Amino acid sequence: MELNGVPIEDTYAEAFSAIGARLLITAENERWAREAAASFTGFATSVIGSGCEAGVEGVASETPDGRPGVTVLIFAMSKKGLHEQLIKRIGQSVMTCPSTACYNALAGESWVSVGGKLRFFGDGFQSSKLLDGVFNPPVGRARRFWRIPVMDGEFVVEDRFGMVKGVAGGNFLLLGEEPQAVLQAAELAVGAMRQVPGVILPFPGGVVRSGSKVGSQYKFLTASTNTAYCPTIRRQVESVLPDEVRAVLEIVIDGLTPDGVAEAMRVGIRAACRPGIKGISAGNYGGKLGKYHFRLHEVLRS
Amino acid sequence: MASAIRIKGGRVYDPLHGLNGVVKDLCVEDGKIVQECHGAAEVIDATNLVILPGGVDIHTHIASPAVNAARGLRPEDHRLLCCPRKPGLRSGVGFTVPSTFTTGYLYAQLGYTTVMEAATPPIGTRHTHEELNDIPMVDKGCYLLMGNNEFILQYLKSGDLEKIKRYVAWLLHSLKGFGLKLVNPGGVEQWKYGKDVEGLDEKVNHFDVTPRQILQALTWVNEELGLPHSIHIHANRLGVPGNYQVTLETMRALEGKRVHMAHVQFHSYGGEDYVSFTSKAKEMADYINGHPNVTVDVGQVVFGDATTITADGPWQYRLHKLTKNKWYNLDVEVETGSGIVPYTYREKNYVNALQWAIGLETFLLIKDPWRVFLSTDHPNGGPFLYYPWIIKLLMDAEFRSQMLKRVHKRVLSHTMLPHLSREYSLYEIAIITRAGPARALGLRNKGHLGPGADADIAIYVDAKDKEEMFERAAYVLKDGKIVVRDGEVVESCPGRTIFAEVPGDDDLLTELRDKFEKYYTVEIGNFPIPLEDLPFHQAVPTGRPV
Amino acid sequence: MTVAKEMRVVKDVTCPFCGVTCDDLEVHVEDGKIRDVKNACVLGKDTFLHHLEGLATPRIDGKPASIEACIEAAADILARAKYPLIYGLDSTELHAHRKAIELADLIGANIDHTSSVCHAPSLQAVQTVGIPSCTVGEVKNRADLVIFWGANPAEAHPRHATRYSVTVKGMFTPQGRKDRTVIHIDVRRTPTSRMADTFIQIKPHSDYEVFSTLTALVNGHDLDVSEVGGVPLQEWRDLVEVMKGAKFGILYWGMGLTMTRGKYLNVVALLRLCQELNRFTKFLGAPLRGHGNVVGMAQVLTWQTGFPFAVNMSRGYPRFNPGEFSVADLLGRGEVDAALIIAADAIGNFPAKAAQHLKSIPLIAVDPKESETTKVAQVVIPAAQAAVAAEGVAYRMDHIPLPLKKVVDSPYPSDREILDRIIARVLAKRPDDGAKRAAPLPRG
Amino acid sequence: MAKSFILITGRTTKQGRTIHLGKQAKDYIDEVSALEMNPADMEALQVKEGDRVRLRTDHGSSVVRCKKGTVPPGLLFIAYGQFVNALVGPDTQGTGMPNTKGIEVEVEKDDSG
Amino acid sequence: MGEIILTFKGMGGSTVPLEADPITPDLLQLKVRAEIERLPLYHGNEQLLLGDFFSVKGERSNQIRLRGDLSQVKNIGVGMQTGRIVIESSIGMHVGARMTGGEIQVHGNAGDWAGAEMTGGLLWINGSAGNRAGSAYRGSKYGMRGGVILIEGSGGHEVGGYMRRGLIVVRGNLEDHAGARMVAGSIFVFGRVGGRTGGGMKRGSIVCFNPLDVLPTFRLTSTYAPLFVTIYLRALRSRGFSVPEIGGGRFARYCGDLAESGKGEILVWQG
Repeated sequence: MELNGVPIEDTYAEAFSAIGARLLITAENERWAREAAASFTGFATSVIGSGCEAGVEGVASETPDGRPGVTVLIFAMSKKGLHEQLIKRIGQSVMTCPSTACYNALAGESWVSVGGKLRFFGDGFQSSKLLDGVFNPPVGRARRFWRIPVMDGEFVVEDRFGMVKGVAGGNFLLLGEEPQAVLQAAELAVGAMRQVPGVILPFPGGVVRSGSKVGSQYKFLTASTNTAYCPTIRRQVESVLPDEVRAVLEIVIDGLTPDGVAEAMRVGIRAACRPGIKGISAGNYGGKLGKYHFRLHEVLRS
Repeated sequence: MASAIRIKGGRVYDPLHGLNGVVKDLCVEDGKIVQECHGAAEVIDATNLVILPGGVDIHTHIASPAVNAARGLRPEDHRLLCCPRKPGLRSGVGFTVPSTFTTGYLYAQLGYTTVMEAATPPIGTRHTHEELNDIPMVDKGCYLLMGNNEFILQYLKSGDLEKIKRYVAWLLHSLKGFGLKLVNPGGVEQWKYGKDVEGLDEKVNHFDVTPRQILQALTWVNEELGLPHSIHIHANRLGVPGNYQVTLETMRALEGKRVHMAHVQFHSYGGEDYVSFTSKAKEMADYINGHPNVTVDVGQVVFGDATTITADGPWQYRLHKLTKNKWYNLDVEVETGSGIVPYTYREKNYVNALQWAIGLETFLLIKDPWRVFLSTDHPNGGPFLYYPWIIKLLMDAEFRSQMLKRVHKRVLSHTMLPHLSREYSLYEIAIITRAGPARALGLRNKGHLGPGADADIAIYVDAKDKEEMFERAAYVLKDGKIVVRDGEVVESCPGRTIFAEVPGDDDLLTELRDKFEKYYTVEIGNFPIPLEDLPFHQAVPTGRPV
Repeated sequence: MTVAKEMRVVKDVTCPFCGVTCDDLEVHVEDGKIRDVKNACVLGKDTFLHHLEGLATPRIDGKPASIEACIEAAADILARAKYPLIYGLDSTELHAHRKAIELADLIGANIDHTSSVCHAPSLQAVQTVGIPSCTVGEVKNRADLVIFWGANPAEAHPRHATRYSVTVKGMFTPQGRKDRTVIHIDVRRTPTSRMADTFIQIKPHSDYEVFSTLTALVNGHDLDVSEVGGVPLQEWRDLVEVMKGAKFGILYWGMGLTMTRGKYLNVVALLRLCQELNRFTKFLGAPLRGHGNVVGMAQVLTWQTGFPFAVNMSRGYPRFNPGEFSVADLLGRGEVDAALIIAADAIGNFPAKAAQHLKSIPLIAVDPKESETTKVAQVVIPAAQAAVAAEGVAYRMDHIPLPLKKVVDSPYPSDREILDRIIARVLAKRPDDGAKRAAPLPRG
Repeated sequence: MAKSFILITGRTTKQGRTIHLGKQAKDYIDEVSALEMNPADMEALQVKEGDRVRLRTDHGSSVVRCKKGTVPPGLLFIAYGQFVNALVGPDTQGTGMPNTKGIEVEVEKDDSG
Repeated sequence: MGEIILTFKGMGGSTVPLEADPITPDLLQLKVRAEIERLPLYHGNEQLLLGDFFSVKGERSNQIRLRGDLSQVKNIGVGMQTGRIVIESSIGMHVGARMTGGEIQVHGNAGDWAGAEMTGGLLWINGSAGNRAGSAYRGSKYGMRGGVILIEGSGGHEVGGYMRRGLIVVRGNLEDHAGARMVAGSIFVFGRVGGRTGGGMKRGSIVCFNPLDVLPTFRLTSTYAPLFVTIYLRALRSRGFSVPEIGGGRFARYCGDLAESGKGEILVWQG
């Protein structure tokens, strides 16, 4: 299969299930909402090293308080892990950020108390407001907001955040001749993929260069650089790279649903297939890593 | 209409006569149990039914100024149980502090025929009797509050025990009291200036006497007067963690004397606060097992709403502070105090769950059923309506372990309850709810089914579920008349007010008149209650008890 | 020939006039007539001396009738009524209360009494937060600080001061008045102010604010205002110090709180103040209750039905809801279709609209004396006056019951007898169908 | 010329005594129809002791006689009785107790007779 | 499923209030017409049948519509759990009291104790409510413990008293003691409030859009724009309850009642 003359390898991206949540951060203006979101999603690239993966999903069109806001997705390997990350990151990155408020933006399959834990920062002067379910017609679920006194007024944070089983580690690889051209293609892909709701690209700028494989020669390391894709050691290892390929970049996608991830892959690959790209592949671990297999050909056909 | 009834073919449980489920006919004539009916008799076919003497409650709060204040305080409670009027019967309300008529009906439906109001202030006893007059279906009496009476404290200070005896006799005689009640002796007097006593040897403000002296003096008086019932004690430090030591000390201080310790569950606590709160039921039971002079009622806690009503004013203030619930207090001139705080016992609250377990431990660890009696200290530990539930807990170890799984989980590791496999038999239930309390009260015509006994009889359908069985008596006979059928009251009867027949002592009047003038606000002439005010009454003779 | 005059002195007589319920009266009776009353205040004295003045006569529709015919007519009205009211019961005694409630239970009536329009707000306040209180003897024996608030006992409860609260000597107050500080707080000076060491005049409708302020000060808060109720905050601070410094304080209140804006919530605020003061000292509160035996009626009603006033029996069991089943509301909304007024003058004491409704329905009045109510009642049944010509029990303002004596005879039956006879006649006229009507409200 | 006041009611010794004479008795009626007013207010209304004034509320009106009292300016006092009852509305705000004290009234001199 | 229409036939001139507690969707949805007509209603000390007072159309529905002048009819929807009642007139006391769910619409005024001690559901009154809407019955520790009461007209005294949770919104005015002794929850009043608003409150919020006399036991803490107010106003609009625009508005925050724990607040719009 080819797209714009770029061969698409008949392989699949192997992704695993992760627990995800969606936050809505509002602020006085979009800038401060983005500041909080940036801080919240900072150092949240890989569950392996960061404990969670997070990213800004987009700008919210409608917010509970009518102020500008951005939505953020965060994924972790367990409910417990996600709960801890939410408390830490909202506490350190949102509560601290001027004028912000933080809401749940997901009808979850299960729920964790976040505001209910952060409230103790109020040292007894916190209070809460329960918005009845009659204001939430389809679901009918009441929402509790905690009000924590802070130096610029009150930090409002929702009590409970919904969690769903999502997908992490959706990906594709861009193989190209010139590093600059591959990066350019990656940028175009990221730009397109960011329009897709329900997904995030957790790595810096949405792109990762240090693809990894399972295991290493060192006992203490469970993952190491993906030697088969590293052009500089092509002759020293069993490489999969054609000779003309001198740079590979990966785009990793986490999403609330497999469909969202597939959609993101589709628009991303389409945007990336341009001159200078010699092939599209995907991180495939032989089915050992995760239960989701996104076959590139199928993804592009649908 | 025949006044004779023959109850045929029932299984009779009459512990006083050693009858343990013997199938036997019972004959009733003119309100009494007789050997044999003379002439025609109505027949109750009691085949497959269980026959017990009418229940006797040795400690309950159903009529007194404080009980009525509690009723008035809690309209929200009454909305939980409405009892409609029926022809010949009166309407009323439940739940934790039922109205008077309803109190009588509800007790009767459970098969109870004798109940004792455990605390009345002397000056309010006219009120108590008027309420008792409006409690039908049961015989009833009241214990006069004495443990903080300032005249007694004054006499005690001057060492005049004989005066105390005469004064107590005058009070009992004038007010038609049945027994003597001590509540937090010395502590309630301290409460009049906002304090309490910590231990038995702390001096009471202004009076230079100690709780120990009060306990010993009044116990001596009780025995000297030969009252049918022993002294009835609500010990110091009720409800307070670590109070078991005061309770033990109280019993030791009265060693060898007849003594009834009320609602011991509330006095069997270890620990230093409500976090380190522990059970000392074992220590208490060990002492009681070794001292046949002591009887107790348990004051079992049941889960749900309760109304705490007690003369123990300082404790009630503490409870108000703990719960922030509404708080009623009435200090009574010269005599005593009282406090009321609504309370809810919760299964998942560690302290409440432990209180529940301590009560059951007390029942199960005291070996002699003749000395431990069923009570919830109604309505302090919960309403008397839950007696059947408690009986089930005692008779059914499986049910107990189910409950243990529901309550706060620390209870499992902090009490002996999971390891107590004892199950009460019907015979033992008949003792702790009938024969035992009747004997402790010195009521020779109550609590048994021998000839000469009052024909107060409760008949139940034997069910596997003992709660179901005891909730609604199949028949209740009061003074030989069928008043309950199939768990419903079918006829009202007034019941009698029982009091101790203590001779009057008018020689003390001159002195008392002066004291009244100085310290009371009523004329001494208006203090005594004439017998005519108790339209249905019965005097119980005093003398050396057997 | 002279016939020896019958002369008797009845001692320890209890006075029925107010809630002080003095029980030390000596009534001198000569030939069945009361000639003198010793120990009583003027109000009590007049109660006995004038007990024969303005007596009512038995009549139906304004025409003289026998008592028996009146009872029959009354029973007729009550047996037919769908939503009757039984009201009054202040100037009578315990056994009449019993019978009135029994009658209400039988006919499914609303039953209320004079408390409803005097201290019922105090009762509601107690139902809300409780009350720390005591019998009057405790005040006599211990109180070193006595506050009268919105009350005028000097005129309404004349012997309260001398028997219980101001000049009286007691166990720990051997010097009487010298051992006590007395404070009067009200919107106007009254004779009570003259008994007090200090009089604080506050603006009308500011009691609630003042109680709240005092409680906040007791709780250690400072406030942003400079005055409350027209009195500088500093004065309230000083008062708080006096209250906290007392060994045993008591706050007596009157209808200055219960009848004004805020009603029971004024008393709630007062009671919270008293409760909070117990963190520092012994501090109690009590309403100055009673015209007559209102306290007694509340007591009996409470033990028989669970509720102290405003009880509705129409569903076959007692229900309580002030504002719904209270007399002023039942009449003001024109709901009840017949009324039995006993031992009180409803029409003489009610707001015009409520009185108007009473005049428009079948009305039975049982009273020793003529009143605005007897004037218009369809059936008037004169009764022997309780505490003078009928015995029984009355309750003092602190819930202590005292025996009432029959001092002289009356040609008329007592309230309890009249009610008992009405009950018998109603039973003869309609089936006792209590159970049929009953359907308890859902639990919750 | 009408002026607004706050009217309070209460017991007086005399009302308590004369009530035993019956509610038709002159002494009783005299007592419960006597309106205490601050002298300064009387001056402002141009009324003297014994003059008749009309009290008016949303619920009714009464004519009573004025007398000098110790009440503060703006406040009026009258003993319980039929004259004040006519001014009281039946609304109890769900408490059972009508506004019997602290009633806002309009007062004007009554020259009708 | 259709709806059940109950048309009130009047009470023959009687002024005795009618108690109609069986009229709840929970009960009526299980009944056919003949059964509905035989449900007991209580008129004074008489027990009569629903059919004596109402003509019945429809059956087995949890949607009930009531027609006729019902201002003397009490206890409609007491304790209801599900379904919907539409009342096309004014209604007597206790409408929706102790309700736990479902919805009641009143196209008229409601008597006292509307929604008293309710724990859930929506009570929407197009006209005015009486005293103690959403409050407690005497003696109860708590009033309303959940749910929403929307009042387009005014309310009487002690609205929201003893409130423990939930929301009351009043477009008109309130009399004295709004939110008396409330423990938590929110009250929004767009008109004026009477005296002693929030007296004895422990926690909770009373949001006033007009100036008021704040009790001396409340202290001004700050003036700010509380986000939760915006959240609530937007939620109200989304449910079709029109409320004023207050874009950029600030509120003075008074904490109190210091006679109690003092953790409640009155927010007063400053424009």
